[in-house]
Amino acid sequence: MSTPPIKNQNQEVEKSNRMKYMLEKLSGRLFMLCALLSVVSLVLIIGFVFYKGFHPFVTQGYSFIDFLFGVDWVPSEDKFGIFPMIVASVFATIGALIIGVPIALFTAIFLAEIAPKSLAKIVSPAVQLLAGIPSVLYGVFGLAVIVPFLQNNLGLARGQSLLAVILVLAIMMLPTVVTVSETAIRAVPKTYREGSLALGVSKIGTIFKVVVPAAKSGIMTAVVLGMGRAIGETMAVILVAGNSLIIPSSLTDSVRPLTTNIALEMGYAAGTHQEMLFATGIVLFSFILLLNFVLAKISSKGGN
Amino acid sequence: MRKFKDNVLNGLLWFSAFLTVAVLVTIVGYIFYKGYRLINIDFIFGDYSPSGHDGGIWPMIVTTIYTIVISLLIATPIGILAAVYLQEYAKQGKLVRVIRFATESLTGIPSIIYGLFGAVFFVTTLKLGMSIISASLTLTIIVLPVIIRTTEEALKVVPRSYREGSLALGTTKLQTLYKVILPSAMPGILSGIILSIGRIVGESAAIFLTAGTVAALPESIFSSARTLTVHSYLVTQESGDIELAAAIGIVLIVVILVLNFATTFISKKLNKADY
Amino acid sequence: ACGSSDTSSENSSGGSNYTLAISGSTSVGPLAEKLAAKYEEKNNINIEINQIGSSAGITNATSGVSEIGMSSRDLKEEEKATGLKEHIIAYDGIVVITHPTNKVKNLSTEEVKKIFTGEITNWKELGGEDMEIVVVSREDGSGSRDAFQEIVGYSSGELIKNAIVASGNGNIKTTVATNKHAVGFVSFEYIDESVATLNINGVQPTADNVLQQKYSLSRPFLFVNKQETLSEEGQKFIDYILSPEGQKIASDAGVIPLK
Amino acid sequence: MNLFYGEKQALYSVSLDIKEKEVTAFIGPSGCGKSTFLRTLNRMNDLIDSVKISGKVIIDNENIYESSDVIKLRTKVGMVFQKANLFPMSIYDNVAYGPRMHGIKNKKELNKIVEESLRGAAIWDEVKDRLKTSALGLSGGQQQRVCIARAIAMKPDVILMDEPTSALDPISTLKVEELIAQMKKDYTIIIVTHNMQQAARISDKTAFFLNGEVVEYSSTDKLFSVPQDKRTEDYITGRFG
Amino acid sequence: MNLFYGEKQALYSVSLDIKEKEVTAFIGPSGCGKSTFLRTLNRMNDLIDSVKISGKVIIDNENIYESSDVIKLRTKVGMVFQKANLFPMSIYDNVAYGPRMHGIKNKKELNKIVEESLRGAAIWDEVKDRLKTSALGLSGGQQQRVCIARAIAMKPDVILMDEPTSALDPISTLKVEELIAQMKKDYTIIIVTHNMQQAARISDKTAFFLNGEVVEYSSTDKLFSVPQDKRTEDYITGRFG
Ligand SMILES: Nc1ncnc2c1ncn2[C@@H]1O[C@H](COP(=O)(O)OP(=O)(O)OP(=O)(O)O)[C@@H](O)[C@H]1O
Ligand SMILES: Nc1ncnc2c1ncn2[C@@H]1O[C@H](COP(=O)(O)OP(=O)(O)OP(=O)(O)O)[C@@H](O)[C@H]1O
Ligand SMILES: [Mg+2]
Ligand SMILES: [Mg+2]
Ligand SMILES: O=P([O-])([O-])[O-]
Repeated sequence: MSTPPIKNQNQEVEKSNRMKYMLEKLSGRLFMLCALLSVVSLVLIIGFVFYKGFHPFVTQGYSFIDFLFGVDWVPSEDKFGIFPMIVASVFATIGALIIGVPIALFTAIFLAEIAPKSLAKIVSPAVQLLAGIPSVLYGVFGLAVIVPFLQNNLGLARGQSLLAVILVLAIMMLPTVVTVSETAIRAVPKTYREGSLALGVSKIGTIFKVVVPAAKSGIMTAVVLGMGRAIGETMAVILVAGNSLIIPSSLTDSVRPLTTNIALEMGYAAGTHQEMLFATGIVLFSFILLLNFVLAKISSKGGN
Repeated sequence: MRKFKDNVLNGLLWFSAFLTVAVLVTIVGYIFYKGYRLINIDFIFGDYSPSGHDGGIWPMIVTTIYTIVISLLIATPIGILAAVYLQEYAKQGKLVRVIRFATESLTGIPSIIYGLFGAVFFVTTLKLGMSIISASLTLTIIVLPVIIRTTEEALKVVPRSYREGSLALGTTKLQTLYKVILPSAMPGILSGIILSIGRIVGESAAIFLTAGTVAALPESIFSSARTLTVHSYLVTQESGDIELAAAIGIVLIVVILVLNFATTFISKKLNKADY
Repeated sequence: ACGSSDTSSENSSGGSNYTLAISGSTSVGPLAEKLAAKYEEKNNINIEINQIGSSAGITNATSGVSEIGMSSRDLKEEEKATGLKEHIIAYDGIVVITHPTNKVKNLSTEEVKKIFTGEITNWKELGGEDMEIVVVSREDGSGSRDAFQEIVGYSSGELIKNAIVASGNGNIKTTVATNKHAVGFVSFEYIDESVATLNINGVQPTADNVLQQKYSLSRPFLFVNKQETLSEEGQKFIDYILSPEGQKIASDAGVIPLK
Repeated sequence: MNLFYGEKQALYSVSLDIKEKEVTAFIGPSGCGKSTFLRTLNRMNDLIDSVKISGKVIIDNENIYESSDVIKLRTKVGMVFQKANLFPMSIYDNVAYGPRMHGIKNKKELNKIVEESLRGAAIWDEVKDRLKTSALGLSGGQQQRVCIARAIAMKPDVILMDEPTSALDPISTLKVEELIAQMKKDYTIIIVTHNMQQAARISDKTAFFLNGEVVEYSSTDKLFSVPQDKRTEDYITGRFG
Repeated sequence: MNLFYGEKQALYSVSLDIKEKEVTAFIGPSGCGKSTFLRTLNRMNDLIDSVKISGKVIIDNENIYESSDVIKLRTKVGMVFQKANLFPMSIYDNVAYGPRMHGIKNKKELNKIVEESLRGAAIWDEVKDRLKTSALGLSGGQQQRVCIARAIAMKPDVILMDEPTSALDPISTLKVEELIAQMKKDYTIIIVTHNMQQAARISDKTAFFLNGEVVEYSSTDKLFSVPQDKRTEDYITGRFG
């Protein structure tokens, strides 16, 4: 081989290599900084929301217990109790799960196991697409269709109710729960199905006794994600909840969940009132963090 | 007995799937049915009018585009580099776990909390005011985890052999990264970006509290302004005009639809790139 | 890069394209938008109007986030104490509305109070059908709500607990228009045939009756500002509103002009 | 019997007559259609959309492709797969799974079936103390034998085995082979294997597959000692494959 | 040279002296550490976090684990992997990749390097008309030769090959073997192979690895005809592995 140009300029090469190592180091640092940015964001968010939210309890002598368990929310009279809202959020979420999860799960099973391929190929992406529709539109639909429907057909005095919230949330979490659990079900190894079918077990039997249990952790993830969506949803709920300040005793009561309390009054609030809305945010935040924690637990279990 | 149970369950499966599809079709159908009459050129490109019904939504479209462009301009490079760090540079350890936890937690935070944060941090503390830039920065944080995650997934499927092949030729990690790894991960990264656009377009609570509701063509990124989704919310809220809200909804759904097709198209291309 | 390009654009236009930031009441908002639209046609100015509620508008004006705040209620003592200057730009009536099918057409102030505080819970007691009354109120912090409560004579804490709370006049109108049990209150501007308006103490809610002080449910629409932060352009806009031309626009918009 | 995957033909007029209570082995190079044929015997190929089959499989005087009762067929014809595919449940639940799904609820009866089956699969002693623990914690060889137990818990007539030992170490393989030898007196066993020694050791009859055809089918002794077909001879002497 | 994957030791005091311009083959059963050792020679193991290495590798009088210039090392020591790992670019771009990354921009010069390298890898004639088409459209054997071309485009002194033919059909294997024989006059070649015949055919020296140790290292003729160690003998006569 003729004199190779690469080896020729040995010294220069070494110099340029040193440059390269420098660049390597620098870029590595830069990349790390970028990655740390999400940590910074999270810390900032937690920091600011908690700082603002705890302010009245730390410096102004409001009692956090009264805040959590108080039943009166009259900002203009300095009464800040969010117990009705906590109850509303919890009920709304549970209700939405009770209605939404079975339907979503059955739909996912249907799409993954039963539906003819051609059908599943149309329906699955369509359902996914719906996960992307702005939640406001679900609210518009709820306000314009579900609320009057409940009013007229159940003979309610007000259609804005816990039930309306539950229905809207159940609908909204369908796409998420369907899509995630469908993926989980599809990921169950074919060998499980074959093993069961080879024992002369029917297809449906196989699905419910082997496939779904095997996809358990994925399905749980789906449920927790759906739950997160339900607890955190704001703009759709605000339109159908009625936002009354009562502890709901029936499905037909109108309610004010935590999220809507913030969105409803944030614009109008100042001073302690505003800080109390941040405190509401803290409570909401804690619910979500708890859920995330549960989710992390589930997925680490699923990994094993 | 088993047969009977099977049949019942089978029936339930069909019924649930039917219900899901029916509900979702109803919603989309309703929005189109209510809103299609208002859709025309003047509506899309016309200026907002305070008297409502006869005005257009051009200022909101512009604002929406602003927020998309600015948020992505910031979030995309940061997100990609962060993913590169996590996948290619970081040694698995505490730091990575902390970063992962943070990213995952950010994904789960409801947008109203982002709104609260944006309102005190960007709007008040950084004195950016209610403005497109405040909203865009808030949105940046919202989509950052989305981009990080999808990019990480895309990087994961780049075969190890590409990295080895390149490094074995005496190239640096950086060279390998931008000549070999990033190009092969590009389709995956793109679909992450499109996903983020969807998220930005659909967001309301966080924007509402950080950009305000000014219904005029924004002068600059420091102007307060109103996005399409916020507009659709306010129209429902303030004037109770369902038809108008639905018409805006149609525009939003079409945008989401187009984005979805783009994602599918790109991921199809991804598969081709493998061969 | 973004910042620098912005300042340069401001410089190049020599400050002639001034941005005037206004925020506050959702009741005043629509009127302000209409006024601004007309004013912008003739002047090289850009007016930003954020409808975020009276209290927030007042806070913004105090803190300087907005040059002008819009309020649909009088300033409270502590708000006045911060040195805010107020300009009444028009008057507005608050109308009690029901579903068009509701037979009750007149209420006394006392009855309105009893309805909103939950002492009267059935339309039957007011001579209407035997059905529950559903109270619809604005949210805490709203100027309309403050003014309404003050005139009728009850406090936020007394509001019946199961009242539907809606943010924004439009939302109240839609809620009342679609619920035959409902009663609510909105600003004059929002009235149309989808809801029925009630007489209060036998007086019709009209502009004339407000001007003659026969109709009690009224309040001023205010622009508020800090003297030191109000720009020349801001002052000009306020002057425009107070001019006959501005007042004509107000009257066309359905609110009550100053004279 | 002809079988197509979509356009591609995988079996060409395969025709075999399999004796009861014997071990029949299928051998042949990879991709020649052994598994495919085995899976026609309990209609496992039904699961694959693209499969098209012409011909018949007669078990107990009945063409299984005419009768529509796949469940009955699969109850009668058990199957053990190449890779142990236990369900993520306890050992007990795995073995009891089939009987339970066929309506047996009685605890005692189930206990009996589970014990018998595990004994039948020569694994009872190794697992009797941990029946309630997850089956996935067992070693590969143990899992494969639990799979066999699971299959015999259904009291099938025929057991199909698709390379049941190819994923196992030599010792586990030996155990499973011993088991097959024992089981032969109760069941008709058909086994696919890559390992000619194994076929020679355990089977009564052997069929040699090549490219979707049965080249030779005769008693194992004969096939390995005096192969009739040149290709068989080439294969068993290791000249290709 | 000792090497650990985390806690697990994969190489035990391996010490070899490799001659220039010769072909050295590493043989041994699977998992014995051949690849691991090969990868220490261009510090490819640096990519794996858990790897810990003690000992030295001396090339051109320099301990490569002391010098920090990995780039230079890898330029000098080329590598060809078991599975062809061409980048998803055109054939031309694949071969030109290394030189380009080392700063060669001149079109003519690049053309020359690409042609020379492809000729050197005995694949020029087959691909010269489609240099601009995707490299992934080539057959496995062609891809592997382009990989070799890519390696020699860097004008390395040493070329490491990790089972370069194990994924190839016999004909492609033959071509690559011929190529290695040719290349020997210009490069020092170290090749890992599973195939003892191959080692015997192409190498000058052979090292036999077992469980992370070099059991025997001598000239290929000697190692295959009169192995010194009992274990080597067992292995090459096929008694285990
Ligand atoms: N699901 C399928 N779709 C299409 N072709 C298939 C499918 N399963 C198997 N084939 C093809 O059918 C032929 C026979 O496959 P089969 O699995 O029966 O071979 P085999 O003899 O069992 O091989 P092995 O010894 O590797 O298990 C092969 O060419 C295979 O590629
Ligand atoms: N990344 C890794 N992490 C942990 N252990 C590893 C890793 N790579 C290889 N090993 C282990 O190191 C030992 C030597 O592996 P190596 O790949 O060098 O073997 P080999 O001789 O090349 O085998 P083969 O012929 O199968 O390629 C094996 O026991 C292997 O399991
Ligand atoms: Mg097979
Ligand atoms: Mg190896
Ligand atoms: O929006 P308000 O006018 O009620 O403050």
